[in-house]
Amino acid sequence: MTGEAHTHPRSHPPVLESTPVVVNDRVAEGIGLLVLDAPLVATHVQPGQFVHLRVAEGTDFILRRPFSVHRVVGGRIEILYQVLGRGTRQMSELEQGDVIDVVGPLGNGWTLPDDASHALLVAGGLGAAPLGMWAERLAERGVAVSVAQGAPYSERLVARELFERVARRVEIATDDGSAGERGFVTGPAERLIRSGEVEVVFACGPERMQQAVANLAAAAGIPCQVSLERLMACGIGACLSCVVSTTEGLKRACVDGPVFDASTIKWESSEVPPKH
Amino acid sequence: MTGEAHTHPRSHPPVLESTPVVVNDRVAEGIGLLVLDAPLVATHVQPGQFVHLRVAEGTDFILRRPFSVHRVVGGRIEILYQVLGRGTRQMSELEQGDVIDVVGPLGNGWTLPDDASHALLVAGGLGAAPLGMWAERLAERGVAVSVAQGAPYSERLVARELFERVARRVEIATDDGSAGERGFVTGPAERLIRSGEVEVVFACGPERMQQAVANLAAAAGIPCQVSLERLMACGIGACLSCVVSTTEGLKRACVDGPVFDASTIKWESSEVPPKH
Amino acid sequence: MNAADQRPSPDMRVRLGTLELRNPVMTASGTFGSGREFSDFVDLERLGAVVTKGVSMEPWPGNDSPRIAETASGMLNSIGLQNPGVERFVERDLAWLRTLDVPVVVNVSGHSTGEYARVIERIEQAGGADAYEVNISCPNVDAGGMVFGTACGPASEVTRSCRAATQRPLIVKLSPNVTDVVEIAKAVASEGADAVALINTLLGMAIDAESRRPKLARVVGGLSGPAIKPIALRMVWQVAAALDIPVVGMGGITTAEDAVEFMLAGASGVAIGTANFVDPTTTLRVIDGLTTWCRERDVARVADLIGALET
Amino acid sequence: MNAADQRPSPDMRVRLGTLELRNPVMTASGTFGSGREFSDFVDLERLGAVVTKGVSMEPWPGNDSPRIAETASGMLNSIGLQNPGVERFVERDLAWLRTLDVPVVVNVSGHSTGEYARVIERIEQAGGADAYEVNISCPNVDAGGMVFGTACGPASEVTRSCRAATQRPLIVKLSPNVTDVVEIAKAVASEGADAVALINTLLGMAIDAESRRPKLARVVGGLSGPAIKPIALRMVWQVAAALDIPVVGMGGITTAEDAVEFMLAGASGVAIGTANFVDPTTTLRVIDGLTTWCRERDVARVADLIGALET
Ligand SMILES: Cc1cc2nc3c(=O)[nH]c(=O)nc-3n(C[C@H](O)[C@H](O)[C@H](O)COP(=O)(O)OP(=O)(O)OC[C@H]3O[C@@H](n4cnc5c(N)ncnc54)[C@H](O)[C@@H]3O)c2cc1C
Ligand SMILES: Cc1cc2nc3c(=O)[nH]c(=O)nc-3n(C[C@H](O)[C@H](O)[C@H](O)COP(=O)(O)OP(=O)(O)OC[C@H]3O[C@@H](n4cnc5c(N)ncnc54)[C@H](O)[C@@H]3O)c2cc1C
Ligand SMILES: Cc1cc2nc3c(=O)[nH]c(=O)nc-3n(C[C@H](O)[C@H](O)[C@H](O)COP(=O)(O)O)c2cc1C
Ligand SMILES: Cc1cc2nc3c(=O)[nH]c(=O)nc-3n(C[C@H](O)[C@H](O)[C@H](O)COP(=O)(O)O)c2cc1C
Ligand code: FES
Ligand code: FES
Repeated sequence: MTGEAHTHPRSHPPVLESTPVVVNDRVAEGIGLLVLDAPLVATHVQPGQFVHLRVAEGTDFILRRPFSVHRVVGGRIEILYQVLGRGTRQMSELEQGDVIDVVGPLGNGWTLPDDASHALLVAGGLGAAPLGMWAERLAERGVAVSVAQGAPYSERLVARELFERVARRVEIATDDGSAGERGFVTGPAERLIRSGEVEVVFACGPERMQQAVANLAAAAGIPCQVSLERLMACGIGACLSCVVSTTEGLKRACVDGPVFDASTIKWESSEVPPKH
Repeated sequence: MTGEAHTHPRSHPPVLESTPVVVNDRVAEGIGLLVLDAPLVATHVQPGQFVHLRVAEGTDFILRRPFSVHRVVGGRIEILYQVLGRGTRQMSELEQGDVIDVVGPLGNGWTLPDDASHALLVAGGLGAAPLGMWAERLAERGVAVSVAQGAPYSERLVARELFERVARRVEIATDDGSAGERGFVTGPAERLIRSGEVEVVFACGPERMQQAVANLAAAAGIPCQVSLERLMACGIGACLSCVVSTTEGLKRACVDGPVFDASTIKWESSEVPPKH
Repeated sequence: MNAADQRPSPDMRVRLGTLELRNPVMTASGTFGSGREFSDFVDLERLGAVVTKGVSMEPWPGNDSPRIAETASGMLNSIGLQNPGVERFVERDLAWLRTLDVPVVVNVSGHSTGEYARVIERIEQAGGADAYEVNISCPNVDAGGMVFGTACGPASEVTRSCRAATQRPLIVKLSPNVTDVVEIAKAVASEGADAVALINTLLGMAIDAESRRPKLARVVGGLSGPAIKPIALRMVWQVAAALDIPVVGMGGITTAEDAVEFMLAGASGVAIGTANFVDPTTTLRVIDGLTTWCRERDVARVADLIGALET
Repeated sequence: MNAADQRPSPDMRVRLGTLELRNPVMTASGTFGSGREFSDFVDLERLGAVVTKGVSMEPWPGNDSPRIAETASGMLNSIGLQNPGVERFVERDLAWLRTLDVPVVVNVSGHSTGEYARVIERIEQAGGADAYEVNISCPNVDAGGMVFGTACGPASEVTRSCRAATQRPLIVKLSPNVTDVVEIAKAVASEGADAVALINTLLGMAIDAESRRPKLARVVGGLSGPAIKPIALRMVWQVAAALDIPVVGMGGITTAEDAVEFMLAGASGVAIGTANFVDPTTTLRVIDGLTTWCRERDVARVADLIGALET
């Protein structure tokens, strides 16, 4: 079950697609939902993969920005994004009909160990984004899904409805206790892992949280996959800006990840610096 | 009559005004009319003065762009602009309600010699822009106005209606003969100057045209003012990027001009490089 | 953030040697005229200091036009130190500036070592400035300028002779067009410079593909603006780490956050240049922003930011 | 413009010494992997040449993360020449590239003069590359890299020993972090370099004001992208005017017009770096754009643009 999480079938090669904005809505304070008409990417993207967005066309230089595909609906892809800096601010100003260009699908997504019948998804903040499609897909395959979701406060529990729709159980923690229990998502995650019911864990969120979850899974002897964020220039494996230290050496988050078998990660490596 | 054209009353100091876009229309191939709600500038601007526009707010660095105020209507200023490069392309994308910031009014405008009762305005291409308000003002003051206007082709004769409304006579030349005579505006200008009727000439357009007109006026012994374009960074006299060689030494187009007594200009000085 | 407004105002004063500034925000020479040109937009008495356009002994005509070109996040200029000479400067500009309650730093140019010192002497005779900034780094003049700033020998020599000409604070403005800026900074410091200012512009060029001509009449010019900020920050950091004297940082500053970055890298003062052209009130915006920034983060003294980078 | 399409196709070939390229557009080392990474987007056989990521004798781990930071019209990187070493490069990357019909230029790194030459020798044993680009200008490694490229002595020495290791075209890649790039260019030319490539990145720095930390783990990194284009153009122009050997120009090229500007300044070939990250098809866009540009202006041979700037 261990090495296996790393053998991905060669996924569809990425394409460069010009995609019209279908919807760009504010779903919570500082969080937007961007829906792009991207039939090529939509057809091929696997849960946990990401796209590299050129958030502003035109004269001025801006690197692409990487975003997980949250869901696919028909030929459309949904992206949940948090407004942090220049790029995401520009994203928040996109209007229906604007056309932006997308490179994707990129990276390796989540993989289900053959024998697993009950999966735990641990989502911290926007870490819910890459888990949306995966929760749906697991449920479709008849895998039991439990979710531990955390956020600063209730409104920020993005994708909560999706999880509640497809999951057997959703346990919530918020920093201010405005929904679920007060505290971190590691609380419910720990209980669910210790319960002995879940057979595999998929985690995304702040790197420290992922590390904590990985440790819990390891202690419980169950496999765990995590989705790591790194600053990315090319997104296609060429520039080496996105390296992750693993027991197998330096790996590129964009092509060897972003989803990794947690047991291979050397957690001392530095993640994306925290945002103000 | 000579030194006098240079004694300008201290015009109103420039202000920084946030101005909503009221209209941004295409008036001809590659030419736009931008109307800004700019009550402060509108109140104080004199014919021939200009404004320095920040065509795009936001993250990216772009120098301001200088534009003559074509007309004032109530608290609004009108700008006629030709789309050439990055800045004017961004201008062409402004929409009603967008707010851009304006520094103005700037520079010295046109001045009427005391005894002049018949003025010739020579407008080459977008050189018509700074002459619009001036034609109106002269007509209001009871000065007879003749206009020689030139453009590549008929549709590009911007402000033609304005001139026809206020002027006693408008003579036209186009490169392709699609309106008026075929040829340069210097043709009609020469005839009008030679006619002996006009007592002062105000010219704006390509620098070579202005020079030719200045020579014709000088030969006819009548005063001539020209409005010179220079690359401008600050627009307020501080950076010395906009110098013009004159018989009185180097002058700054932004504060000592853009309108100059043509007899003081040393024409060998280099103008803005021609546009492709 | 409302709570922040109740907190005490931070102490915004900084020192450049014996020169005390009410805040760290100065103007960058050549981008602010003599200050008067900006007085419709900026209350000059709120500035840390006004740094004047470069002045030389005799009038200089500067270079041919075109003299500027816009580039990606920056601009090139080849003004070439056009100025009316020290006599006219003293009579017209300095006299006017002296009527204001703001430190005046006179930026000094020369074709020769001797000329720099003579300019300073002339100004001293006229009552002096609050400080002098010696420009050994202008890339836009053939004789003089950058040639003094790209090797230790000439840089030392100019500094020594200027030092002999005045007791007042002497700031030497360094060129970024060098292999080792620390070496030059050390050379001028050891000749008695009270502070160094950096960076001046980087030598660059722009071409109009269509006409096959350079965009500047002089072919090359100095690159400034946000494009050069990373290089400026790096040099400020290197020099501040290696020297004991204060550093004035500049290069692409347009926001209060930029100013904070330069101070963290080690700058005691910062100067606003090209950004004045985009927004003539930039200096005030940066002063206000810096004050708010400190207040919101309980930084009691802006000077506490100097060199506070955690590496 | 439709008429233009009827005109004959321009001859797009250029020469770098004995190396003939089907067009002037190359990839900039380190921004294009070994080419394979871009093969989903770019038909590599249409490129003038593929220039590989730098390769050293032994595997190099590169620097800590974060390794990049976005800046105004540019980016900083401190990748630090991470590479799996020449053995693995030869087996995996070079072998694959050799199956394609495109010139392969191997970018060579070293900690010592000797290491550069040994890398070349190893590749020669394996059948060789079409040319070597010797990187004496990486600002991202402590030993090696830029230290060889900022003084004439070490630059000459590395060139001499690489020259002894191969008969094939030798391109030396120069650092812009120097007072006088022409001097270094002359030094390497006199040791037998067949061409020079410039510019590598400018040493820069970025700071996160909030956390008071450098944005790069290594603190400093190399600045690339449109921000540096004016500096790159100036250096290409200076070097091309002073030397007889061909120049490969790079620094911020994103459009065909940029490429034309570099060629007018004197570049025989151009390389696309950072722009590949923004649009992975930039190389093809520039090739197509350059072809159209020449055709529309009746430039029969793209080589006619080289050094055709009118000053
Ligand atoms: C594989 C992957 C998937 C992601 N999925 C999502 C998602 O679904 N929703 C979401 O809101 N965010 C996601 N992120 C993070 C997102 O890419 C950043 O928040 C975003 O790039 C910030 O851009 P900015 O311009 O607003 O910030 P700025 O700080 O202005 O960006 C500056 C630079 O830093 C990079 N950067 C900043 N923060 C991050 C970060 N956390 N991770 C990677 N690069 C960063 C930017 O891409 C840019 O290059 C993902 C990141 C990765 C690597
Ligand atoms: C006093 C004055 C009044 C003007 N009035 C008008 C007007 O009413 N209508 C109009 O269409 N144009 C006018 N111009 C010219 C106008 O400023 C330029 O066409 C415009 O700045 C081009 O900007 P761009 O970004 O499209 O071109 P780009 O080539 O991308 O601009 C690059 C730089 O060159 C400058 N520039 C380019 N062309 C000119 C030029 N001809 N004059 C000055 N700077 C230039 C820009 O301001 C910018 O700094 C005036 C110029 C001046 C100096
Ligand atoms: C138009 C212009 C003129 C300048 N003139 C001078 C000068 O006379 N003396 C000087 O020391 N620096 C001069 N500089 C350099 C600036 O003072 C400053 O060092 C540089 O522009 C970097 O700062 P910035 O990026 O904020 O503009 C000039 C810069 C510009 C843009
Ligand atoms: C991420 C990255 C990695 C680079 N790695 C190398 C390298 O390994 N060897 C080298 O000679 N240059 C390297 N460079 C420099 C580029 O080849 C090029 O000289 C520089 O980036 C300027 O071009 P640009 O502005 O088009 O990117 C690298 C640049 C970047 C951005
Ligand atoms: S982002 Fe370039 S290698 Fe991963
Ligand atoms: S534009 Fe700055 S002085 Fe005229």
